Amino acid sequence: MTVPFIGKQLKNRTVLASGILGNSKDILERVHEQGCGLVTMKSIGPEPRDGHKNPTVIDLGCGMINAVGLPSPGYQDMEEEWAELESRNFPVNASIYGGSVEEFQRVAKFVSAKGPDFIEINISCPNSEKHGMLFGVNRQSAHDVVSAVKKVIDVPLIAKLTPQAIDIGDIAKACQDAGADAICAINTVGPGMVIDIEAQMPILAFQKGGLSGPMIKPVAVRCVFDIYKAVTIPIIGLGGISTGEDAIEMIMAGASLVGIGSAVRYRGINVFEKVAREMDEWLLSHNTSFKEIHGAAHQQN
Amino acid sequence: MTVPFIGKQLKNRTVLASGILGNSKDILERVHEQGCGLVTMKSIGPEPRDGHKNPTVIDLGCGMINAVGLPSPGYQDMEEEWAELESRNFPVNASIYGGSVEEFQRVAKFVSAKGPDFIEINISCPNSEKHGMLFGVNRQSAHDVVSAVKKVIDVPLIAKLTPQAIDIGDIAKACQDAGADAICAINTVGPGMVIDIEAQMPILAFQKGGLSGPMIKPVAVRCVFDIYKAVTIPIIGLGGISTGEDAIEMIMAGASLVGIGSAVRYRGINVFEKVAREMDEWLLSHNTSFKEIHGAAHQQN
Amino acid sequence: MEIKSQQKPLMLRVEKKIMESKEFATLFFKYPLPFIPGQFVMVWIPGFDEKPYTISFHDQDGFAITIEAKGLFSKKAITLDKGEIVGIRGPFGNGFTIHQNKRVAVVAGGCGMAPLAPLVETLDQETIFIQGARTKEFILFPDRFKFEPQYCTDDGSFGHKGFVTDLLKASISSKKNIDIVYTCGPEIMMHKVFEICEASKIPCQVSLERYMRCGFGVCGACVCGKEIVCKDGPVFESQTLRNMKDFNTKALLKSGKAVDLPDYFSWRCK
Amino acid sequence: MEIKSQQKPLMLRVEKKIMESKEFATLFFKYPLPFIPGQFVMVWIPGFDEKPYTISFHDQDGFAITIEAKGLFSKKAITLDKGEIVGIRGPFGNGFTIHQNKRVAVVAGGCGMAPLAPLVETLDQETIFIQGARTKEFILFPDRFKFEPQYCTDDGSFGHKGFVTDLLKASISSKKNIDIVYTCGPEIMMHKVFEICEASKIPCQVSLERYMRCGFGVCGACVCGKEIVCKDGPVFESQTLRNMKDFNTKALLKSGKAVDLPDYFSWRCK
Ligand SMILES: Cc1cc2nc3c(=O)[nH]c(=O)nc-3n(C[C@H](O)[C@H](O)[C@H](O)COP(=O)(O)OP(=O)(O)OC[C@H]3O[C@@H](n4cnc5c(N)ncnc54)[C@H](O)[C@@H]3O)c2cc1C
Ligand SMILES: Cc1cc2nc3c(=O)[nH]c(=O)nc-3n(C[C@H](O)[C@H](O)[C@H](O)COP(=O)(O)OP(=O)(O)OC[C@H]3O[C@@H](n4cnc5c(N)ncnc54)[C@H](O)[C@@H]3O)c2cc1C
Ligand SMILES: Cc1cc2nc3c(=O)[nH]c(=O)nc-3n(C[C@H](O)[C@H](O)[C@H](O)COP(=O)(O)O)c2cc1C
Ligand SMILES: Cc1cc2nc3c(=O)[nH]c(=O)nc-3n(C[C@H](O)[C@H](O)[C@H](O)COP(=O)(O)O)c2cc1C
Ligand code: FES
Ligand code: FES
Repeated sequence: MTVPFIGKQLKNRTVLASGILGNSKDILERVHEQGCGLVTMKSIGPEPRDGHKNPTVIDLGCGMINAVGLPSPGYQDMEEEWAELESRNFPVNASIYGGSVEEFQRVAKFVSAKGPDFIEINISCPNSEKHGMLFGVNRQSAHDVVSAVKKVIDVPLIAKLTPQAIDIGDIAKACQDAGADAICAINTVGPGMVIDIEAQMPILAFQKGGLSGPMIKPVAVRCVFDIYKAVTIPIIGLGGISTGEDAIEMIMAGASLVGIGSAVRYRGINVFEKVAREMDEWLLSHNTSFKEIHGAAHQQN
Repeated sequence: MTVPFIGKQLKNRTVLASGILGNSKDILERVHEQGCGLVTMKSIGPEPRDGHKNPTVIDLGCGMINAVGLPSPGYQDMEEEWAELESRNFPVNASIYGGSVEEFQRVAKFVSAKGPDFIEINISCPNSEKHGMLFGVNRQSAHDVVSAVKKVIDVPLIAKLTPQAIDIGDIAKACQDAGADAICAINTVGPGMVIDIEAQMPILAFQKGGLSGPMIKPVAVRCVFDIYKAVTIPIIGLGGISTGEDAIEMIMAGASLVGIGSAVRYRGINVFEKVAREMDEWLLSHNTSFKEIHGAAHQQN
Repeated sequence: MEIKSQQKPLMLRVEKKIMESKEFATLFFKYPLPFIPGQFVMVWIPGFDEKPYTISFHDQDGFAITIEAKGLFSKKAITLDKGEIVGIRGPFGNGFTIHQNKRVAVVAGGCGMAPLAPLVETLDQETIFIQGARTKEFILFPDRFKFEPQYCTDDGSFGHKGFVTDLLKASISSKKNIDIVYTCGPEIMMHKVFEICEASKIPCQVSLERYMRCGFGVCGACVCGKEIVCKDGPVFESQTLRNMKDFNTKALLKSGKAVDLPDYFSWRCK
Repeated sequence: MEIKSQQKPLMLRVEKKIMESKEFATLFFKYPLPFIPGQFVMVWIPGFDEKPYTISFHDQDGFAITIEAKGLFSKKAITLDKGEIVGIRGPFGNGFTIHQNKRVAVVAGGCGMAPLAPLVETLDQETIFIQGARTKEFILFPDRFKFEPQYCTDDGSFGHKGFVTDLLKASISSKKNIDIVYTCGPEIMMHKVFEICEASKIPCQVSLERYMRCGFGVCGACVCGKEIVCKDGPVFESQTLRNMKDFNTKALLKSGKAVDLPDYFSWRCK
């Protein structure tokens, strides 16, 4: 009944996306209790950072736009949270970011010693001036950061990619070659901008922000499809998933696990158990299994 | 009351997006009659091409996905249409594409002799194997194709860009430096993919397709904002515009004209006169003018 | 802004198939589709292609399409069996404008019977109902209607030997006061019907066919003169037809090239 | 899937401003917002910042917020004049659960009067209504209610000199049968109120404050123990408060760092 994922057992295929709620052990635990198979922490950075001024997150109806700006206490200033997490009874994925290969490596090494189940490197965030995204659009830099981090950690490494890459399959392959154990795709789309015409200015304080939620699902599905073609390591498919049917679609594109972020807004914090149950019901009513439908959309090619 | 645009006078600021309806002189004329300031022809290619099999265009509610696949009679096989267009009483923008700089040049030269008011080069189409998009994601190739085309045509040149470029402002600048007279942005977003989970396969026959309509507006606004910062030539802002307020938002981002494509579905073929009227009403009720709000979202920076 | 409901293909199983003849099949689906006679749906055979078909039968619980095997797609479609899955988008387009209490003539040629059948079923008044087919075997829906049609076949194997237009002309000259004519069939036939109506000043509604992609008036594949067949049509009235210079003359190929109608149909039917 | 309506900021002009004291202002807006007492809105001053404020007044045509000038944002906010434009998102969160026919006590401290005012206005029954402020000048909404509050001030400039909790304790020991207590004010005060209620087994509802970003339960900025203040709260009941280990102890800074409450408030108020 459990789901194996790089040597660990998860209670189902749903994953909490990084940056959604994951701000403390207590809330991660609650998300787990509400049916989530694997919870991801808010991305942890090399320095304390407040993130951007508000407005930082705006609902657009078909999805949302955000430029939270990678707030983080900084990896060195989270001792209490690490201490609390030590006694956890659920698997945790620690997301990290940095502004250089050296920073990624420094944060990763420190975090790895704190014993998360996985480390996810966010090489895909569009919402800060220098962090992350550049690594995710270039095959060489993606390779460099993954292999540098891989050397210093002793938990599995997940590389989180951006849809802004011209050939995301190629980037994923570079990550796999550099030692990544899984791919997580996608981070937010865009960036986009929403201008308020009465105020005559962008609504987000950072002006631009990443798009998420239902409207980005087609981009996410295409990215997972491309990545599945390019790599053999498992994929966490993420972007616009709100229902069991969305999750099935992502699995047919090639995902092994399905991440959920914005849908917490649309269906509540128990969206995880809802999606997991809807997936099960769909498989049952179609008399099929994960194994049979995994990557099924590739068959006719 | 008319709007000047690179030496021509348009009856208002609305533009028909390429690939929407523009398949014949008759229908272009009707779109003009229904309130469109500048009509763009469906992109014309170097060879006859049928485009992809159906399904090619699917409505997703917040927008649509398409992979029509650049069908074209080929530039040499349109004599009747050119002949009909000669007697037109409205301005026409001829969109063209090619698979190489040489092809772009060959098509452009031929088309220029037919006397369209503008030539738009589609260096941004995601829906064919080799045409277009690659030119639009690389500053050097964008520069090369624009300067090659510019040499052989005697009407103003508009470069149509893709949001997939990592730095669209930089690409726009390269086009301006190479002699482009205006920028049109954006082409479709993604590509995306929609898998039907009952059929277990992508719905579009070409599997992937470009996203358009309301859901891409934030990406389009951000691109126009970036381009406005980078260039001095006028911008046709395009992507997700359905209402006068959307058009005003695009103008505040920096657009001089506003393109409309998918909204023909949502508001009918007379969406052009509706949007033009709504823009006028908004300006009037806010006691302001195009000139005052043009690029206004940049002010606070 | 009136954004329409999601229009991804609705995946439906074939509920029943009736072979009307060896080249015609009717596929039934169980789904309560909104509907006006004359509207069509886009039919997707996954992994194959997608084409427009008129709704030939409709009730509260379901609907059907009737397909004539002509080319690649339609030949495949008539082999679909009960339980097989197809994707349906729509219904699209404007249907017939139905006038109760008027004296109506309905003129169907071949598979053109498909859109006219649900129309005939809505009529209560006495109706002139003319149906033509290649041979007796290809006559669609015998016994379906409360009105007995006047038949004609190309070979005289059933009813009058000759054209539907012969019967229409005869009706017009014998019985006076036809208020409106509805027709669907080969475009050349519809054009003749239209000319006859014009000569007698009778309003006419015809249902046109063009190659289609989107089905909702965006891509331009189906334009016919200034009209968008999928959106403004497929049913057009006399007033529009008078100004539609491509009616019975030109159509766009898949590439967008405008060709003479015979070339278009030889492309389509080869 | 229940996607909520678009929640971009609604741009509204300040309709009226009342300076309640030199550090408190109430801004009125004309817009029929749906509303339950205790809910809040995110208030955007374009080009500046966006912060959560409770709705302090509500009727069919409009609503108001009452702001205490503390830091950068609130000092700016009270300078807004009639006609100036702000963006409003919401209302968000769960408000108070209102029990008619129960014996109610309402305990407000300082600006904590804001969410309680519309609550008091919904009550018909006799109510114990305790309001505390720094000095007489800072007493909010005198003469607004049909119940006369019992006042207390830190300096004794008006009413009782001392704390609202003194008055609450007195009420509980003199008059029996308080069925429910509603409170809002400094967290340390609310915690004391909660302890008093627990000791007397009286259910209690408190309205909490944390730094907020999204306002709708996604970003995690406002988490307090296992609760999401913007979504599960801002009003919480005794049962939840008992298990909420961060109540009156910890809060997250903008960076997400969890700190002791005095550090959080000194960050906020410096
Ligand atoms: C609104 C509307 C309603 C309709 N309703 C009905 C209906 O109720 N019943 C019905 O039977 N039909 C109906 N049709 C027609 C239907 O959509 C199909 O056109 C018809 O079934 C024939 O399709 P086909 O693919 O089988 O054959 P064809 O259209 O003939 O196409 C296949 C043939 O065309 C040739 N071909 C394909 N692509 C190319 C190319 N690029 N260049 C050159 N040749 C090519 C191939 O050689 C092949 O043999 C309707 C059409 C419209 C527009
Ligand atoms: C649900 C809810 C309802 C509320 N309702 C009301 C209400 O009705 N009325 C009301 O008055 N308030 C209300 N508040 C509080 C309100 O949202 C503001 O917190 C309050 O107005 C103070 O904001 P400020 O920016 O003015 O001051 P502060 O929060 O004190 O912030 C500004 C100060 O903090 C410091 N600061 C800012 N950023 C940082 C940083 N990164 N690191 C260190 N220091 C920093 C600055 O030095 C500055 O002086 C409510 C809050 C919530 C959560
Ligand atoms: C408010 C918000 C904050 C986010 N913060 C992070 C982050 O810190 N690190 C990260 O890797 N992704 C972050 N993301 C991206 C999400 O993890 C996810 O990739 C994206 O939202 C797409 O998934 P969704 O459509 O299910 O929301 C954030 C997204 C949102 C909406
Ligand atoms: C069905 C369809 C076909 C298109 N074909 C073309 C094309 O041939 N050439 C081109 O430059 N853009 C093409 N586009 C892109 C549009 O011109 C436009 O850039 C895009 O749809 C975004 O605008 P919108 O959101 O208003 O639709 C096409 C778009 C659609 C939906
Ligand atoms: S089929 Fe696309 S416009 Fe008619
Ligand atoms: S403010 Fe974002 S979760 Fe509460």
